[in-house]
Amino acid sequence: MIATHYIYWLIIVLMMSGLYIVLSHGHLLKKLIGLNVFQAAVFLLYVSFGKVAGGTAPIVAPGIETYSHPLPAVLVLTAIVVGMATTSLGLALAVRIFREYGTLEEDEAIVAEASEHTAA
Amino acid sequence: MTHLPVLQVLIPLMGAPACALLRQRRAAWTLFLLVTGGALVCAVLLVLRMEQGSVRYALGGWPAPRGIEYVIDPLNAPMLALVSLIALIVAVYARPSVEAEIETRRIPLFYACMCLCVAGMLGVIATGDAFNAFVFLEITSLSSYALIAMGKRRRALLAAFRYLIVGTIGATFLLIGIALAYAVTGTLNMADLAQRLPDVYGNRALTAAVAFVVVGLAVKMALFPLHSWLPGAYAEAPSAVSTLLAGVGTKVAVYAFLRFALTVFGGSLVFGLLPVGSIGLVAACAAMVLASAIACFQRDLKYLLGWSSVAQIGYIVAGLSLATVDGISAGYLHMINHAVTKAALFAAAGVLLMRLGSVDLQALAGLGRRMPWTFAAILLAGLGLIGLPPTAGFVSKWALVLALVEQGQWFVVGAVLGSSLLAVVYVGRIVEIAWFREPPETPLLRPPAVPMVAMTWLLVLMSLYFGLSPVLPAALADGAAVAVAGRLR
Amino acid sequence: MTAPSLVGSAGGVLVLVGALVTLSGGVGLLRMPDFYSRVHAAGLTDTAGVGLIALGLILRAPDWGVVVRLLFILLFLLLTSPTATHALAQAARRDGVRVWTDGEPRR
Amino acid sequence: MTSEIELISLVLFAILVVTAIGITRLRGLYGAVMLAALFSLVIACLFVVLDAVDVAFTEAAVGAGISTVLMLTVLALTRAREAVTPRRRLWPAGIGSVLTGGLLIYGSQDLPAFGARDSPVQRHPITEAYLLESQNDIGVPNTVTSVLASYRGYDTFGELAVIFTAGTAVLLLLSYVPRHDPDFERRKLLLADYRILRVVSKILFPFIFLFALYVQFHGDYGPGGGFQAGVIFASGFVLYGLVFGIDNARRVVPRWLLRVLISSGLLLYGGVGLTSMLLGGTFLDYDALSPSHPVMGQHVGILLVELGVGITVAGVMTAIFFVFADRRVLQ
Amino acid sequence: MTATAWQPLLLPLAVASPLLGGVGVLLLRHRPNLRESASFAGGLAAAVTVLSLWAVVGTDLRFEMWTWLPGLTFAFHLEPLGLLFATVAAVLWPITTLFSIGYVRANGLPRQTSFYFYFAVAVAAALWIAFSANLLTLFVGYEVLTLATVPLVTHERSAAARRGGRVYLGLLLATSICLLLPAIVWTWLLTGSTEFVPGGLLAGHAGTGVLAVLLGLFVIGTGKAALMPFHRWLPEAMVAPTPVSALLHAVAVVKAGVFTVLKISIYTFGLDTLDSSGASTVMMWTAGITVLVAAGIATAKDNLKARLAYSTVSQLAYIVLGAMLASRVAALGGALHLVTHAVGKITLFFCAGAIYTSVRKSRVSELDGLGRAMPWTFGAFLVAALSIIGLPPLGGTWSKWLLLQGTADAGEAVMMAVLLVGSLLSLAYLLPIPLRAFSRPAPPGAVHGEAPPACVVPLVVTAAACVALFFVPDLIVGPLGRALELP
Amino acid sequence: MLLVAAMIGILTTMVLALVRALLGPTLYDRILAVNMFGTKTVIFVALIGFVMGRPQFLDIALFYALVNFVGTVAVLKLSHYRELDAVRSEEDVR
Repeated sequence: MIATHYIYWLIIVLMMSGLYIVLSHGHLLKKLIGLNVFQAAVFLLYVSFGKVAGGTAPIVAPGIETYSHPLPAVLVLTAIVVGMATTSLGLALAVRIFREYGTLEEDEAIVAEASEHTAA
Repeated sequence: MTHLPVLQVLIPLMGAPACALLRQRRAAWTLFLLVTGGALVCAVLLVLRMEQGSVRYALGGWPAPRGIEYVIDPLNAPMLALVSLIALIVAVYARPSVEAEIETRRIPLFYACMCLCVAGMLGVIATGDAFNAFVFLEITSLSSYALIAMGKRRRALLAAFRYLIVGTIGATFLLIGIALAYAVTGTLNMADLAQRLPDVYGNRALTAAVAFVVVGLAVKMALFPLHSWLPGAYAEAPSAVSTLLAGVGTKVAVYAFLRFALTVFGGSLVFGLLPVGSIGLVAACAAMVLASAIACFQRDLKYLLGWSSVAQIGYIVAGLSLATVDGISAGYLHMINHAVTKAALFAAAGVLLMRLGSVDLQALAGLGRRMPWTFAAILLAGLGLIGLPPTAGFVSKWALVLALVEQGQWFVVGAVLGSSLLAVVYVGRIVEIAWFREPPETPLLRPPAVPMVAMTWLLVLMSLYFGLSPVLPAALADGAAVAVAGRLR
Repeated sequence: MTAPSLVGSAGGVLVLVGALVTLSGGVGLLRMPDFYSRVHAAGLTDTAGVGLIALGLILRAPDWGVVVRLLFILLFLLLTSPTATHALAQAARRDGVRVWTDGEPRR
Repeated sequence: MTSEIELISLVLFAILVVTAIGITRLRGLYGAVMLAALFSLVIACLFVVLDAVDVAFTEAAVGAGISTVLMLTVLALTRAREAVTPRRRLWPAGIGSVLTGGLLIYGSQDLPAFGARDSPVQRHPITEAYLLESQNDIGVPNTVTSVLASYRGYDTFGELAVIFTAGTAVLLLLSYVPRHDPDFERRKLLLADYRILRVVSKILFPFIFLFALYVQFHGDYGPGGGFQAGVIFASGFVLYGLVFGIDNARRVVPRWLLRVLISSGLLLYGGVGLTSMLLGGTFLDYDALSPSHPVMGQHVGILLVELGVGITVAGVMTAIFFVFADRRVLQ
Repeated sequence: MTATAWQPLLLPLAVASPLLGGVGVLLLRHRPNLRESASFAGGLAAAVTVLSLWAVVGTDLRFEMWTWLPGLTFAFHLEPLGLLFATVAAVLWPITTLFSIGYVRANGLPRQTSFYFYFAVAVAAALWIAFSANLLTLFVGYEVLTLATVPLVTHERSAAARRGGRVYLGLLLATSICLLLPAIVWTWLLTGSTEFVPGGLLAGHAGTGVLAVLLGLFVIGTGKAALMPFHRWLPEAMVAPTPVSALLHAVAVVKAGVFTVLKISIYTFGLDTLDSSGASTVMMWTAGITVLVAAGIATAKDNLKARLAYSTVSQLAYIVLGAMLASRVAALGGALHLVTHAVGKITLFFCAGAIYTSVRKSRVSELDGLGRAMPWTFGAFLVAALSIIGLPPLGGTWSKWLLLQGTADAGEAVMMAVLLVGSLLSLAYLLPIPLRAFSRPAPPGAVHGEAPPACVVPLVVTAAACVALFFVPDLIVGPLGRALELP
Repeated sequence: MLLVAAMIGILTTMVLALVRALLGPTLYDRILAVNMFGTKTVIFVALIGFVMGRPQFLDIALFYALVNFVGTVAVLKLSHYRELDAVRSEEDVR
């Protein structure tokens, strides 16, 4: 079990740390970094399903018999791009939020909003 | 005709880059209108085609497990029509509303994002491939993050960012779920998955896969307690966007849940071996009661409606969680009816926002008399939320209670009814403030925009029509439920 | 390993030497007392290590395409690595990162 | 997997975990962003070890390249330090991640052994179809490209739409924002003073663009393709903007051109699909492009759609960087 | 008798005529005289249509509107009990309109257009309920009636009116949604139908336990019947203008409630089923307790309208009791009491309104000596009060008599005692009012006269009707008795 | 085997660079360490291509080199304007 599955568990540990960063930090940029870490670990999980022991990259060449599976790689390519799109959108939002609130800390922004609300 | 399934998605999707190239706001709007109109035509034709059986469309010409396919069956054809219809109505509604709320130079890009949002939803609904569903779900999500952030107040940005984080975590959970299912079967095609999965029932990886898919979609559909993003996001979004999203945004995730739970994993796993049904019922009860209760205490009309949406998702999930033909039919029916009703309410809120500059409940005091049409619309749609005859809400509540009683879920029936009572309270609050307070002397900001009021009323009348003569939506919902009847338990 | 064994093992040795040079750079990066001395360690060994390794790999390259790519990598790294370290050091000096003198605590 | 490679990947994993911990602990955000870039690079190395070279390429381009540059730009616009994370946030976060991890570990026990040849993934008929039949159907050695651009070409179409969405959304959010922040005015272009950097960069540009073209058109035979090429193109412009200032870069690639590029790539991709529809196939059925010689049609189709991907990606990445940097960071 | 082709159309016509009147009200909102004429004409048309239906009461008239869901149809059906209720509502409405013209104008009520409009909608809803052929149709009308009367209850727009409106809406909707709707759904599940069937739909479909629970759901769920503990809305709703209280809270709304209870007992459960299963015992006791407690509260109330409201609660419980005794005679008595109490109580409310219009007094203790100044009003009050108490020669006599017979029939001695004690209590809370007005001396300096004729004429008419009902009970309950197969 | 030994050496260097990146203390130390780390990954990828018998993957290595350079320039360009005092004097690890 350990010998055949430890890679998954390492990936899972990475995922957990990514998720922990997203959830625990109040800074918007840190959240996005955490999201990237989390997603990168998920991508690793995908790719690990395609790997064949002793295989190589699925670029067909003479003399090579064993290839790893190309499909997970394709899926991950798409997913990476989706993740990047999310990150850049999140960053754009972060820039706007900093403009409006003068901070990127979620807690501070919420406090600012609440105090404005009670003042008004 | 053979290309209808792909045209359904392609028309709005290709409309987006075209919109982005335009510089005239009216030109972009016209394009958006045409695109949604085209989508509706496709959807209606597809619904009509359903009489001859399901339609499969192999994209790229590669047969199913190798390539991606679109599968249109009675389960998703009505959803396509619903999304297209609401989108078309929103398109007509959007012109004055967007011109009032969005900077002129951004309008073409705004409509491009709207196109993408619609295209993404249609793509999720039409696809027969698990991973493709994820991709299109993300198109919808990304565009809606941006659209929500276009709201007038700065809180819109925070709401959009929160939605972005939560939504992405949800999407990643879905991704993990798909990965695990892939790992134990080696395929992504839904039909192929459905065929291979029963061999590995009991596999713990598959159990985890179900859990991740369900949790991921629960986030996207804002099921209690993963709903935190919804009220802010819907309330702060520009009127046209909140109308579209409140109408069909979460419904797409609900549909995806249905699709994954029943046709991919199979009801015997999800609702039989795993306790998803009971968990769904508990979450639904909590959503119905708690979210309705919270809605009663809101100070802002759009937040109130947002919380009400969380509650209404509870109704839908309650029906689906029963995993009986009647339950699914009831949930599906409520999906249709609530889409129309809630879109009407957000549309009316948009009219108010445009004319008053605020939808704070206190700002509505006494306006029922000065804006009779808008408030009558709110009242009628509000009755739909409560579920009183003769609105559409009554029909679905009837069907839902019936399905629940049939299964002896008295506790859930109690929650449904309790939630309706809370709906009486929050709708009653609006009515009381609008009609039983002294109207202010201040003049209104703008004259009413005819397309906005007209579309609001169109939605209200649809909700009334579906209430008086629910034959069409009921037939569609029954068709959908019957289509998955073989895979329930 | 398609290359003839003698050339191949010579290449291997070169690569190993390069790796050792790089390793020394790493140790330097960690152990040196201040920023400027670390730049020194990193910058020098980087270039030398990359050069040796690329050279070693060229000796083991199965075809010309690989050789050309390796040469490009070498060229690229030779251009950019010193530039980067140089710009870095200059930026640090502008910002007023102080130079360590003997007897001060390590930073 | 041979034991030394196993050892290598273990070390890489260790580095990843340490980096992740570093990211949480570091409150200076420049450091955190750089660690994130480092994380991404190491992940990319792992992808190489796991035989997913195209993924490694992309991950490096996205994680270590574009995302890092964008994050740094954002940092330059905002504050560089993070407040101390309040304790009340830690517990729910910990519980959430432990639950997620626990569920995954529970599920992972029944996953097929890592690297097994008889796992469901490897046994499924499409494996053979993708690896062997594709050589006859499509004739492209890099099966990742065949799957990406032909078998699952529609996914890639969706992916391109996602990029397009990101570009549109960022432009929607950030362009046309009135700039009146006096804080940005005092910035001076300091980096251009580094004469060496300027000279070296100038030497590099042609190589970068050449490399981009190579990656674009060599994607059939090796790692790479439209997306990676697009990113390389964009990184060329990014480098230009960084070294010579954003206004100069804007002169090279004006705003309208970017907008046209962003849209035209997606339109090209969709256009290929529509053409194949008009020629009697289904959407994106490249066989229809050359009915007499399907493999030819596949080649043409893949080439065109990869081009579409490259154009849009280059446009979007450049545009996003420009609107971020346009806020007087780089004057 | 078989129906001709056009006869079924009378049913929707009866429902539509008040609505048409309401539309006329809206259209003529700028011409007060014409507006009131439209309202009156609508009422008259409804009354005539309903009365004409008595000619065909034995006919199987059925009008199907549309199929809502498979197996669920919106339809009207003519049967004696429904016609009885329809007649009460339709005939008393024009009279009330007349009264309200006088009341509204004399008191300068604001927003008269919406007042008349919602009035018309409420009556239409009551007729809808009366003619409903099944539970579903009835439920729709029931909810519409609730909603249409809320604007009337809150007509004053004061804080008290808003609070009253909230309680009114909350209680009525709560009971109907939480109890009545599930009961209907359950019935549908048990039988596959919601139609009203002579002899009882549920007969043979459920055991005693289920029947008892269902009956509880139905009877308590019909919040309009004001059974304790869900009676609070009725006194709260007394903040409404008096004509509203008169028609809606003496006739349309509350009678819609007890009518629903009667109809469900007779046609959904079937009296025989109830009798043989004993499912109604609990509800019978509830009704009995309500009779006594509400009467007791009424005795203690000083506010005239509040006293009348608790009197209504008590009298409604008589009718529910009639249904719950599961005896045909009692059910017939309940049906008759529905009529006699309606006529009597509307008279009392008219009187209260006339008193308020004339002297602005709303407390019982303030009425000393008014009898001489307002002889017609207090005369009518006395007649109506005696009718409700059940003394001959007034209409109430027969209904109480039949109810007493019913208790004997059912062998419920305790309930008989309850009825008698309830009547005694009603003596105690109703009679002092006119006695006080006639016998006590007026406070010095008070100079009054009668209310305007538009107020006085209706109340005299209804008081006369109280007397008339004593002489023609068979005319009213004859068809129903035949339907219930009474000798 | 020699190549594998070399890879171990490269990996060790990476670890050392990582430690430096974590320790700081100044921002420039971090940049330097990350830059050096980047160069090491270039070598790593080049080597692993050879170890696994697919040396065609050098494209990736070349690309890593490019990314590394652009990244370093970006950090330099975008970092040293703001809050310098904060960055310089930070006691970074909580």
